[in-house]
Amino acid sequence: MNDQRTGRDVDVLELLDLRIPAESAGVAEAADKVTETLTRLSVPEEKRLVIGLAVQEALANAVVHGCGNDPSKEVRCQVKTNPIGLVLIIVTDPGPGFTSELLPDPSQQESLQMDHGRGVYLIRQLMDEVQFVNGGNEIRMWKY
Amino acid sequence: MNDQRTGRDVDVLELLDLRIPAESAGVAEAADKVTETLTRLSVPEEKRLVIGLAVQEALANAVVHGCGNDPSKEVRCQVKTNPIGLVLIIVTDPGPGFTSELLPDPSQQESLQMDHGRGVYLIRQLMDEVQFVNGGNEIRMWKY
Amino acid sequence: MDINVRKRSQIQVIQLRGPLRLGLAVDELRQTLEDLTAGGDTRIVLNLAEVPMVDSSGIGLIVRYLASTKQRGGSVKLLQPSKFAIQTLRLVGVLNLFEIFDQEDVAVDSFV
Amino acid sequence: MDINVRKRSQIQVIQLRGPLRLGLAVDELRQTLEDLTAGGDTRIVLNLAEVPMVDSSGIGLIVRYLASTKQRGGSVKLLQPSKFAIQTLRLVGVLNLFEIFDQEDVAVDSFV
Ligand SMILES: Nc1ncnc2c1ncn2[C@@H]1O[C@H](COP(=O)(O)OP(=O)(O)O)[C@@H](O)[C@H]1O
Ligand SMILES: Nc1ncnc2c1ncn2[C@@H]1O[C@H](COP(=O)(O)OP(=O)(O)O)[C@@H](O)[C@H]1O
Repeated sequence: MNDQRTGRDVDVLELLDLRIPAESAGVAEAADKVTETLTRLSVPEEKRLVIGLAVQEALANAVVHGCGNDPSKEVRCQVKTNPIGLVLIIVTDPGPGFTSELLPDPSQQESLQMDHGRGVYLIRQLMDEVQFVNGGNEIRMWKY
Repeated sequence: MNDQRTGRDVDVLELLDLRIPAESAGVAEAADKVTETLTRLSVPEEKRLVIGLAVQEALANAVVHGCGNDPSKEVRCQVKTNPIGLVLIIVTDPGPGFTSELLPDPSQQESLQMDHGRGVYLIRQLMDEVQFVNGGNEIRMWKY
Repeated sequence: MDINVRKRSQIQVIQLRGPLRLGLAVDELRQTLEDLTAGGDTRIVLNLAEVPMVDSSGIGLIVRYLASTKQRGGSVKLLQPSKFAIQTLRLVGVLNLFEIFDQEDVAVDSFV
Repeated sequence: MDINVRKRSQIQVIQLRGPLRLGLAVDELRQTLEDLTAGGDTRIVLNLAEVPMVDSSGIGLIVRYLASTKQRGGSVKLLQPSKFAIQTLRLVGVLNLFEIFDQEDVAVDSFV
């Protein structure tokens, strides 16, 4: 895993590589699997909760926006770690992508009562590093 | 009303100027008001249905994407006509707008089973001319 | 939106009355479809005879349950959609995904 | 998602159990809130004691009904949200929109 932040190449352990049908039940299931895996690795509860929610959000976006909830489409979720406990999550969908820089800031006063538009913002708050690649249909996010 | 297509300036009759709270009940109500108004003007049923659905879609987008379903926000819907029966609808929301040119085509084979993403496309199919102005938070649409 | 559900020889027939559009109408139909499919019913006839219009959120909902019921060996079939509903489905390119019927008996029997 | 609704002196207390997130959980809570508010109940206490996490669609739902109940003289108040739920609400900037309580009695009484 090439840690973009520190520039080191580090040993990688592949923890999970899931492919789920694009429906919300699959999202919840996959997010739970990620959390369980982190539990087995004795990742502390707080970090687990944070990563679990970020995965939930990323998968939800992949399923809803990337696949339009079409269960015949597939979303991929990879979880990797390295010996020093860094966790990398990659979520990929077959959709059109989007330009994450253009999203409005949901924490602005006039947006606080909106009923959506918080997912990407929340992911950025929860994780230590977030990148959108391939025009936005792949998200890579790191928790140190 | 400056008809952008033909370049003529024509006499304008303001039929409606509604401001609705950003919630789905308001959308349905306003769309029905537009249809009723067109009925009173003896607009033929098919044209009424087409315009009514386009208004429904434009208002829905304004409420959902422009206002995030926050009922304290307001959406404006204007209906104008001229002596030769052209109908112009303007829907304005206070939101961030969007780039309509970047939307994926929902009629592509691989998108047919998506559960959203058809509103703008449908409006373009239903109406004779559609413009997004002010960065996308105002839509102007004509039916000849 | 008025929603009426009847079971006829293992097929669920859902009768709608009113515009199928964003808000209560789509929410209620979503809940009905969710309840039926959660209970194992995936063979569904949707009677649209009294539905004057279907908006894009209604189309999205029907298409979504068409996909998920088909994955489980069922389907969502349309009964007596209005001319305008058919035109709308055609305009967005999904008309051909559906089987469409004029008569309830024929729609129900088509599942066997 | 387990949803339990009780009425206590004109206040609806909704008890949730399980993650509040996209899919069934959010759909069911939306339906519950829709039914309550359609029936005129706009004073709502949401017991989150057994909700380990709330995702952005859950937040969107609660915030939406906070806005619509407030417009009608009511509110949605939160009872015993977990530390992580509070952290999540804070991260997206909506924590301050809500009144938060530790005890059901106090939450219910706060409406009078
Ligand atoms: N995987 C994705 N593919 C395409 N578009 C996406 C994706 N993820 C997010 N988006 C776009 O970014 C917007 C904001 O996403 P988000 O912050 O998660 O809020 P929400 O999903 O509630 O709208 C979405 O409405 C969508 O337009
Ligand atoms: N008034 C608007 N303000 C902001 N964004 C909008 C607006 N109308 C449409 N959009 C954007 O364009 C996308 C496509 O809209 P549409 O074709 O109506 O499909 P849907 O609303 O089902 O997603 C929306 O998901 C949203 O990102």
